[in-house]
Amino acid sequence: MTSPTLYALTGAALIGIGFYGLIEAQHLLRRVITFNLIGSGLFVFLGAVGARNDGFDPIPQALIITGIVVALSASALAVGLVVAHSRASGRATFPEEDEDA
Amino acid sequence: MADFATYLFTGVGLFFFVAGSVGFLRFPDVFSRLHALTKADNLGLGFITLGTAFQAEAWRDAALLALIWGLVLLAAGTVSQLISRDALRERDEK
Amino acid sequence: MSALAAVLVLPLAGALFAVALSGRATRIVALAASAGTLAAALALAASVISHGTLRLEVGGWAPPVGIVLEADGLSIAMIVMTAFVMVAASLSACHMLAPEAAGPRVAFGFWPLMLLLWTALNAVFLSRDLFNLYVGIELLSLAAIGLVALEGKAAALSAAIRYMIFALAGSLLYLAGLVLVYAAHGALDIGLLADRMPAETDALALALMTAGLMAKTALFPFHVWLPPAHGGAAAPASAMLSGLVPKASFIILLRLWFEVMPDRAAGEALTLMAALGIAAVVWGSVGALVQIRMKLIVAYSTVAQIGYLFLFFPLAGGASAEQPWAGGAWNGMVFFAVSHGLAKAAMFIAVGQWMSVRGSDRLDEMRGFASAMPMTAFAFVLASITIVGLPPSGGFTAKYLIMTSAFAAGQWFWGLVMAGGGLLAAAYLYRPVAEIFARADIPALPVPSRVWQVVPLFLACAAVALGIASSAPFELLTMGRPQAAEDGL
Amino acid sequence: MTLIFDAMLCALTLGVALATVLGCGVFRTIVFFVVYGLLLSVAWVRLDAVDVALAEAAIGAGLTGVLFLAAFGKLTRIGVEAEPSPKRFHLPAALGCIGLSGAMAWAWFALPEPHRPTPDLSDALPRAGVENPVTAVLLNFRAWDTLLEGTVLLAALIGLWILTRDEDWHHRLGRLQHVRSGGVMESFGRLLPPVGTLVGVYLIYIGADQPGGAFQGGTVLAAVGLIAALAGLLRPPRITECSWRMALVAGPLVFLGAGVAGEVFGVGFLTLPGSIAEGAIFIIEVALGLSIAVTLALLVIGPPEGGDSE
Repeated sequence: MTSPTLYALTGAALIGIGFYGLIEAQHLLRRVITFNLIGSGLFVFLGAVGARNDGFDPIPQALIITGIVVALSASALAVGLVVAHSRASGRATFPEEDEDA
Repeated sequence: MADFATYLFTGVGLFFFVAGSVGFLRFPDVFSRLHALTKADNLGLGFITLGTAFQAEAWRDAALLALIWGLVLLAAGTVSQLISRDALRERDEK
Repeated sequence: MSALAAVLVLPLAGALFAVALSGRATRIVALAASAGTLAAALALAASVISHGTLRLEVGGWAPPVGIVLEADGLSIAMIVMTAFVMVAASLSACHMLAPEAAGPRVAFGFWPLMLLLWTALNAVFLSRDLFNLYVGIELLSLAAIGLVALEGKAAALSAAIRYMIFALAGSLLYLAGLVLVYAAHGALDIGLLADRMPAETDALALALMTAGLMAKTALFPFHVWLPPAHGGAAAPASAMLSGLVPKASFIILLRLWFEVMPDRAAGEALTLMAALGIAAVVWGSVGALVQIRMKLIVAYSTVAQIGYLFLFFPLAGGASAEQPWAGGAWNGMVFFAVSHGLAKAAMFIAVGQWMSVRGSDRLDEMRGFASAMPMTAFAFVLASITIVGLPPSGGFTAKYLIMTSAFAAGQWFWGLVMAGGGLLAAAYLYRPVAEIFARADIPALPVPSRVWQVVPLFLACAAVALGIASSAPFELLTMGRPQAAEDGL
Repeated sequence: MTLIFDAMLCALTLGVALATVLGCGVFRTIVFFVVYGLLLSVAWVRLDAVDVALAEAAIGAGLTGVLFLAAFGKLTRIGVEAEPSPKRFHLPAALGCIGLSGAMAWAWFALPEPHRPTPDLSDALPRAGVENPVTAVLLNFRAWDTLLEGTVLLAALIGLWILTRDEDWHHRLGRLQHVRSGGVMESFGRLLPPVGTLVGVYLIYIGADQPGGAFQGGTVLAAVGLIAALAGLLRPPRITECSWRMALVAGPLVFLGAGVAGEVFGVGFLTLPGSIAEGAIFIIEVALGLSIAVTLALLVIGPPEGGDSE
């Protein structure tokens, strides 16, 4: 086993852990956090892909940096939505039964 | 020689980290835990920084390490102060 | 500046200036950017028609180093449709979301979000790089979520959260597939990937990306977020969200299946997608039948119409030899997407105009609509004709093409679904149209001037005109059409 | 030896990730998430991706963590009920997720051998105008991605501002902080900004040749701004103030301007000819770094919330 393999497997496991958290989570803030877990798991996998070759491949690194910034943007908007929604409705859990509200 | 110094100082630093962590886990209340964390861990970090500095190729790198240690000290001091103030207020309110 | 760069630069520059400026200046800049982008879109279409597919290597770097943008028939059709809908939405926002009526928050936020949405749409339609497409749809989702939340009420906020969760989960699945593609082939460019050495992981990558894009397109069973989000937003925003946004992820899906990995298209997968499409048609139509609010009826109709788009997958290239035009199903699908975009936007704007007058979009409050605002009401009816698929509308041409391919290929089942879906659409649109034309004694209302009423009418007429004058668009669609669309998957 | 270190790091990361997902209480989840981000940035160094490690530590762990903590504080102030506690183990979900992880793991071993062809950048890099290949990819080869990425940040900020209640629209962003004058926080806020600004500017400046760049440096500057605001030295702006909004769009505008200039001078959209690439990238990076700093800081501060002292 080489270290890129180790990190790739870690990344794969993180994706599963994150999706489990996403399904399980009731608190909306926790859901936003699990999105970040899944995203970073994917990035670790991609990073391992970049480290797999002997030559230095900067493209995955650039993609990951872009991805991290995009993830932060999405998290910031999501967190803002959660706070605004909680203020309007008084709860921070997922609204299940207001389809037509 | 430099390698030996690195091993020595890093080892001492690790010892302080272990001591700090034990204190964090064993001490009874917020204040003593903070005490263990800030004192022992900052000292430990200092030793590790010192040990790493022996591996530095230029004075500039060693100076950067020292700067990092200083910043950590500053942050740790401020944060522990804030935490203990908050804890004190909570205790008084009870 | 070349038209290809201009359709990206103009809306983006407009958005940036709209953020920096304030008050009237914002609106003037935004409208100028809209007009400019419309002109650029038409110029781009003209130059593609005369010169064929246009290609731009951004920064002068050829792939795999750089990113390629390409304008083919499909992207031109989408870009021109987007330009029409966007201009109509921004014109109707001028009076529906004016600062006096909607407050400074909405008046400030709408313009940058709208222009960013436009930038993202054009970027997605043109891009040939899988990661660039990812950044594009993220920008699209964030701008779209902002437009949903613009309404500001608790219901709109919870709709926005629901939308966000689906959109983010979809993006992550797409990203997972993209990572596998890069891992296996070391390239992200669609053109390079088309010539790749097939790898074992391709099927998994395609499945992950398809699932993610389905969630973003709101295909059944990932549709639950769509009706509250589209039905709850302000009308000009709904027009963009319903008419345009689902098309972007659908276009990526087309590029994946027809250009990147046509070799991986298993018959079962195609049938599964079409089956989900049928479920969406049924579910959306029934949903539209039971709603009592106009905007929700129109939003559920979008769920059903997205279903049709997926029926096309098993039909692609069906018996192309007997077709008057090669790749009939492909052309029909693009026609369908375009005419749905125009008609759906017209419907939302028409309902929104009545709502801003009457204060409600409940079905029983629709009475008197036709006598108060005849042009707007007529626009709604024309748009309904396209959605149902009656001749001579664009919707009819689209369904005719797809059904002919289905029967020619002996896959008559899908054709029957199309016909049945048309009946369902007629059923759920009958009630609103009947209410709109019902006589009612309502007090005289401050109706917006006829100039504004022309806006939805123009869109609806464009959707119908697509069916009457369909030969020029047909030629356009043959530009750069993937081989797989003619041969079938 | 290093493999053992990697294995320990991976195990620790996975353990903390599990604790993030399964732990009770949102506050704990956030703390675990920050720890997780820090562990990941060590992993990035091990994967020979120092640029990413910097970005992960600054953005992934640091700023995202602050964002969550700030949101948690706001939720507590609003007084939403605590998280509903029943946490049953959900077997079908768990099996599905294990399947997903398994599929990704299988894919890793099923990747084509011999190793995939790495895109050959050796021809392009000497013409990129910068030494650091990651910066070359970000600001030259894939500049269109990066321009869109800056736009994504802006879209998130506009979307966040949209969430303001109408009555708060003219207030200052965020909620007013009260710090004891002469207290520890205030002196920290006075001590740190000079050093922090230096570090941020250095990171932006060095990005052309070594790990660093507009995103990492911008994040450090944003953090400096946030600490100064926490210490009461800087007051958050209002949305209606034009000058701040100019700062937000300056970076993307300069970037876009460079792209259009290429088009006007006939070399093509977003093309930076080799002779001027170095200078152009430097200017773009500085402008972008400043805009990113302002945008990130305002993203964390959040929309205006009224506040009593206005």
